[in-house]
Amino acid sequence: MPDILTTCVYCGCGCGLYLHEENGRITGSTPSREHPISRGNLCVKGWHLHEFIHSAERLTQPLIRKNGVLTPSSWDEALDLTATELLRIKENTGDQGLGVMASAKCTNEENYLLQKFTRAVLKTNNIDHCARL
Amino acid sequence: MTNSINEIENAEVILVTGSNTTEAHPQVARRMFDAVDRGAKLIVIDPRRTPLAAMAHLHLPLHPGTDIPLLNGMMRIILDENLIDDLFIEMRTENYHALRDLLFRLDLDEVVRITGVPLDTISQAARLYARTQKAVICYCLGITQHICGTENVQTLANLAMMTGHVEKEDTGVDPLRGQNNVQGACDMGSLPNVFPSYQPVSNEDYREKFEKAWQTSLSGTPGLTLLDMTHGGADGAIRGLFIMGENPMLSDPVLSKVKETLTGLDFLVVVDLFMTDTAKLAHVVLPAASFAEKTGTFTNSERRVQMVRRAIPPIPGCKTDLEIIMNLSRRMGYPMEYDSPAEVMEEIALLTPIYGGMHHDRLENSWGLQWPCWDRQHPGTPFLHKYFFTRGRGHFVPASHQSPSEPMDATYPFQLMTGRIYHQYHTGTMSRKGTLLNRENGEALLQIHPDDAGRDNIRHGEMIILASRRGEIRVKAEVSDQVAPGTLYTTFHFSEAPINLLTTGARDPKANCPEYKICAARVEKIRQGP
Amino acid sequence: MEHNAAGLYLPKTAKVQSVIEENSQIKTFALSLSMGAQPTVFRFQPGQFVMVSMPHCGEAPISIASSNSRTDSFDLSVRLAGRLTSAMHSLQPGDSVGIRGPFGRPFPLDKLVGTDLLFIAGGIGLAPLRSVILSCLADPRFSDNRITLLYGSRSPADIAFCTDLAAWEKSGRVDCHLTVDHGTPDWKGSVGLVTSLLDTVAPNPTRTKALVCGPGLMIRAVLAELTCLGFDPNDIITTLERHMKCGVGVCRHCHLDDKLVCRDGPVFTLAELQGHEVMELAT
Amino acid sequence: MERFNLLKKDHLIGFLRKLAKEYRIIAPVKNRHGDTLFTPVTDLDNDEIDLTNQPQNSIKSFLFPQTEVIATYQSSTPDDYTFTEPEPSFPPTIFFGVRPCDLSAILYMDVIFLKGKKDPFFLDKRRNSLLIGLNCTAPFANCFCNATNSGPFLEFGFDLQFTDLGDRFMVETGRSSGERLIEDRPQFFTPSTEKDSQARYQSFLEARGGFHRPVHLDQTLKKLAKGEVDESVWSFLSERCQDCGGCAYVCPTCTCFTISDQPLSPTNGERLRSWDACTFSGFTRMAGGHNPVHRATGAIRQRFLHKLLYDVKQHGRTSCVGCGRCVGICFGGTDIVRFINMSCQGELYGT
Repeated sequence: MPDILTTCVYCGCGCGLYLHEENGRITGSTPSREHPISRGNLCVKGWHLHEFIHSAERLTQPLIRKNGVLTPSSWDEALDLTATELLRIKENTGDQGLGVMASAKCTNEENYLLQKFTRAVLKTNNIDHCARL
Repeated sequence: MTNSINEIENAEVILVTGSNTTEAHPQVARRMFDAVDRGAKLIVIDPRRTPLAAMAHLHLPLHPGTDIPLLNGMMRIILDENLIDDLFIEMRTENYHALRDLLFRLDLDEVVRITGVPLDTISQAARLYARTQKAVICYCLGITQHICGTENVQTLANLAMMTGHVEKEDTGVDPLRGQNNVQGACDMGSLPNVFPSYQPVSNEDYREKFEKAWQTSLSGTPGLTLLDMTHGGADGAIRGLFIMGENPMLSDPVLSKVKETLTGLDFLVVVDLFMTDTAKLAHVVLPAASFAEKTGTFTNSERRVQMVRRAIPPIPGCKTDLEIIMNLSRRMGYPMEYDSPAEVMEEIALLTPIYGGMHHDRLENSWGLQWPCWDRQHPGTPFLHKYFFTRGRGHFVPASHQSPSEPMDATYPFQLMTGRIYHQYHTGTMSRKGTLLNRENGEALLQIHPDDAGRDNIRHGEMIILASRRGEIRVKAEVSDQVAPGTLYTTFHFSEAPINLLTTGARDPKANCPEYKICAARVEKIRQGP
Repeated sequence: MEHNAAGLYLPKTAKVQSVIEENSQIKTFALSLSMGAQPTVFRFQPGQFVMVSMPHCGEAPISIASSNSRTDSFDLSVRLAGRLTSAMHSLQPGDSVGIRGPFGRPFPLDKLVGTDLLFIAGGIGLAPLRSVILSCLADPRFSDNRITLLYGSRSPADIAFCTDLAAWEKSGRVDCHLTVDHGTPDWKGSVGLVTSLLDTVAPNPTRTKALVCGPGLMIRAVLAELTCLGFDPNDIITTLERHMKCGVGVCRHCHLDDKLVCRDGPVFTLAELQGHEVMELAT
Repeated sequence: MERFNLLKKDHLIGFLRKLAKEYRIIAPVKNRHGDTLFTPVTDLDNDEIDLTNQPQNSIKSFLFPQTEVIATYQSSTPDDYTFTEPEPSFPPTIFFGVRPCDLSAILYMDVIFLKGKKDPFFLDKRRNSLLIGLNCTAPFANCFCNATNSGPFLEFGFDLQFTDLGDRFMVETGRSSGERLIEDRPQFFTPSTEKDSQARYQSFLEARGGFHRPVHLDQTLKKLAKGEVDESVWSFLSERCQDCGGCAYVCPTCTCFTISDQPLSPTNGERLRSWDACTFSGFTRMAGGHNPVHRATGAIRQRFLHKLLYDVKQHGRTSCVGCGRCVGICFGGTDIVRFINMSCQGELYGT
């Protein structure tokens, strides 16, 4: 598998770097030389960007709080519950009772879709992210 | 940023203020070093002697929160020595007289007293900046995270406009954006008052446009800001929160208040890669895919929209945020079906004028495009404000000094500043999983000046108590003359030392940005034994 | 290139035979490499170290503290310092650890035959010297050597290896002198730095070899004092502690200018260290 | 006159296609983004083998990868803790288009990993690798292998070595393993003539005269050996070093590594070896927090002295091969060329 060019997530500089994949695992990062920002080098965070991807601490199943404890569940159960609860609160509170926090670490497409979801589905403009933090 | 990152290396004078560039924006710092090697002069305004300040030609170590009087002082000297750009002011700006009136009333002795910077240094900086042709100002959260953040930025703009240092290549005022896609999240309308491309929700025409596109009715009432939501949820009106990839339980000020708010909700959903402090409070936690497992775009600090490419399929059990949102909206009776992120981008291009020419196929075969990019033929915009300001003429908004929100007193005699360090990123959920990054810098350190440390007999490397009027944490002391006597500095990356238990909830009323850079604090030794 | 190189980085499993709590910070573990039920022979020389693995904690170098005459098991004395050593402190008899080694250049025992031996240790630094002392006591070549030990601890409660000290004292073979930095009301021994004991024992620099191990500051003070007393730099032998990863002279974490402590040390004479920027020698 | 083989450029792909039946081919490939990297060639018809730009990675990334598993461990109870060495998985590989600097770097790595206790992971890869070199006829902007004696042409270390003679390559044989590559595929080769040898020598002369950067390595080596490098050089470098580790990571001879455990579950995990850099302060920091190497004075010095002084003492050569990869990418503008020239000229701000 050839190296895959992508964009670093560790700051606003936006370096171009290649992820090295082996047997389904990302084993390294290397800067793009031609990329206008990275120009052949990355900072220490970029060089070690791949390290968290396969961390054993990654969440790998949805969790639902049952009797006060977060308990593994299926995706369907978690999504159904989320949809039901959001709808219930929306019905009870109108456009005031729900809020959404988007993320400066998510992609543009995800942010776009999340604000569309907020405005078109939840019917509220209560959406923000930590732009100022 | 109005300029591109690469323009910085061509500048002749670089004024850096409120930015620890070498640690927070290494690639920008790299351009600054290059510029210095080519003969550029570097001016750093920072209360701390940061690595960049240490190698600067001029370092102005001002007292925290005194940016406005310092910059006004520089402008007064520029005015007195007639180093202003009359032609630029005449042709391109308005309201200059208001600034001039303010500057004429300014007492430079008072400036020296407030800022703690010698007049001679201020004059040198003023002359250096004003006399050059190509001058760039880079600023970051050290400017904005104050109750007068908006005024700080306006004052920087005043300085740049009065000397004509805008609207040109290699010259301008550049805010460095902290997080990787903070620019994009704003552009995409993840804000309470605007649709994508900063089109106000309160404006009927824009609302109609989005209602037509999305085929549904939309609210015209601006929503709540982040701090409104996490600090009391607008007095309890908020009953449910959906949090995607954020960790307010570490990143937001006055964490006790955030915790009270989040635990008081009827329903909290957190979508994240890891079990964050916020996720621990959730009713439902959904495991998301990381950047390596999805395709999309990020917009960097210089407005460059570039591809993020999927290198591996999502880790078994995880879903991309797009899938999660589509799944939810389908269940909630408003199906949003997109075959690919590229299809989402096509809709973005349709509704977001500054992204009008952004399509994945174009981005795929380039190093990205800088907005505004109006249509498919548009090459993108490396620097903004080339011929005219977005709002027409540049408007001078003079400002005067505002004291920080929280005064020091005998109990809390220190000014505590917070910021970032090189090896960690934001709340550390990702960077702290990296073994090497964590080895290099794996715990919170509180910088304290040797004089202050000596007075309290605090040793380098000792765990001490750091307290503010809102709480206390334990943190390791780093005795360092990077900070001035009477000031402290630490970071917010570490959940073991959640500094935002201490920071103040005061914020800039215009931008809603919390005053992370100053709160009153005290330190004390941990008493041994019972 | 044809040699089979497998196993260079592959730890073997060792079983904890016994645990001795030396003080609140130090425990001594007797370990034996196990191949099925029979313990495997483990040979080493005093001064050498092993790389110890604990689950999810990686590896750390730990010097061997037992006599080289014992080959069915070996001792490691471990002071609480980081994640791995904390994990070790919860080990019980029967538990497993990973072991690679022994590695490193040992103390030059052959060159010590026939001289007076002066051991100077601070805290956990007694561990590698204990290995030398025990090896000498078990080796007939050393039956005539005069052996003196100067041992400094932070406080009476911090004195480690009490059983050994008592046994050595009792046997009359080792002249033990103890000191503590901070005394307590019931402490009758001497108080002060370990260097102060040098005046008491007044070693003869021409026929004595000094073996020194302890914290950096202590080594620094002792080496300076010994030099003042007229010891030849070749007769002052110390062992250095460094961060290590491979243990076999490749990864370079333990660099000391052009030397690697894991390969060229950890045992060095003062003569070998002079001219290098060594923390333990810095003035 | 010594006879060599000639391979027409038109037949290069054909030759590689035959080799690809038995070997994985790793060559400099220019990807669609315009970057040239050593990459496994998967599609000889469409992958653009780029012999005109320097690959930005060296083949170190394959022989000593950024991360590799050196053991797996499992421990379900405290009395059970066992390790397993991974099965070797490096397929027979031909590295094609390896330039003299990178070839020299491999010879250096052979010394580090295979002299004395043999590193099993490097050995496995090295054993399964054949090296087809490519002499440099036009040095790149940052190259200085002339100063480090590792180019632009190389006399040994390769299995085969190609020299570009316009429409054809002259092919030299370095080892019997290389000889066999030709013998088994004789149809691609014709014998060289005296004219070809002259052309090769001419191109060597041109290459030798084609370096763009004056690098005064000899003078610096003398000064280093005598300990005459000014202290201000070290403080200048350490003030500017921004701790990215990039110089070590792009360097074809930097072989420092760290070992760490990556848990896969509560009961098992992998032991990883990954690249490390001697300039990082955590490189030498001990468990209790104490660091015997002062970052400002010790770590940066170690990087340059190791390459230019200690390796000369120990192995009789510098471990800088003059590939120039670290030049121009340093965040603080303090690469090895700047160091070398600063040390002998005693001048801080000149390059």
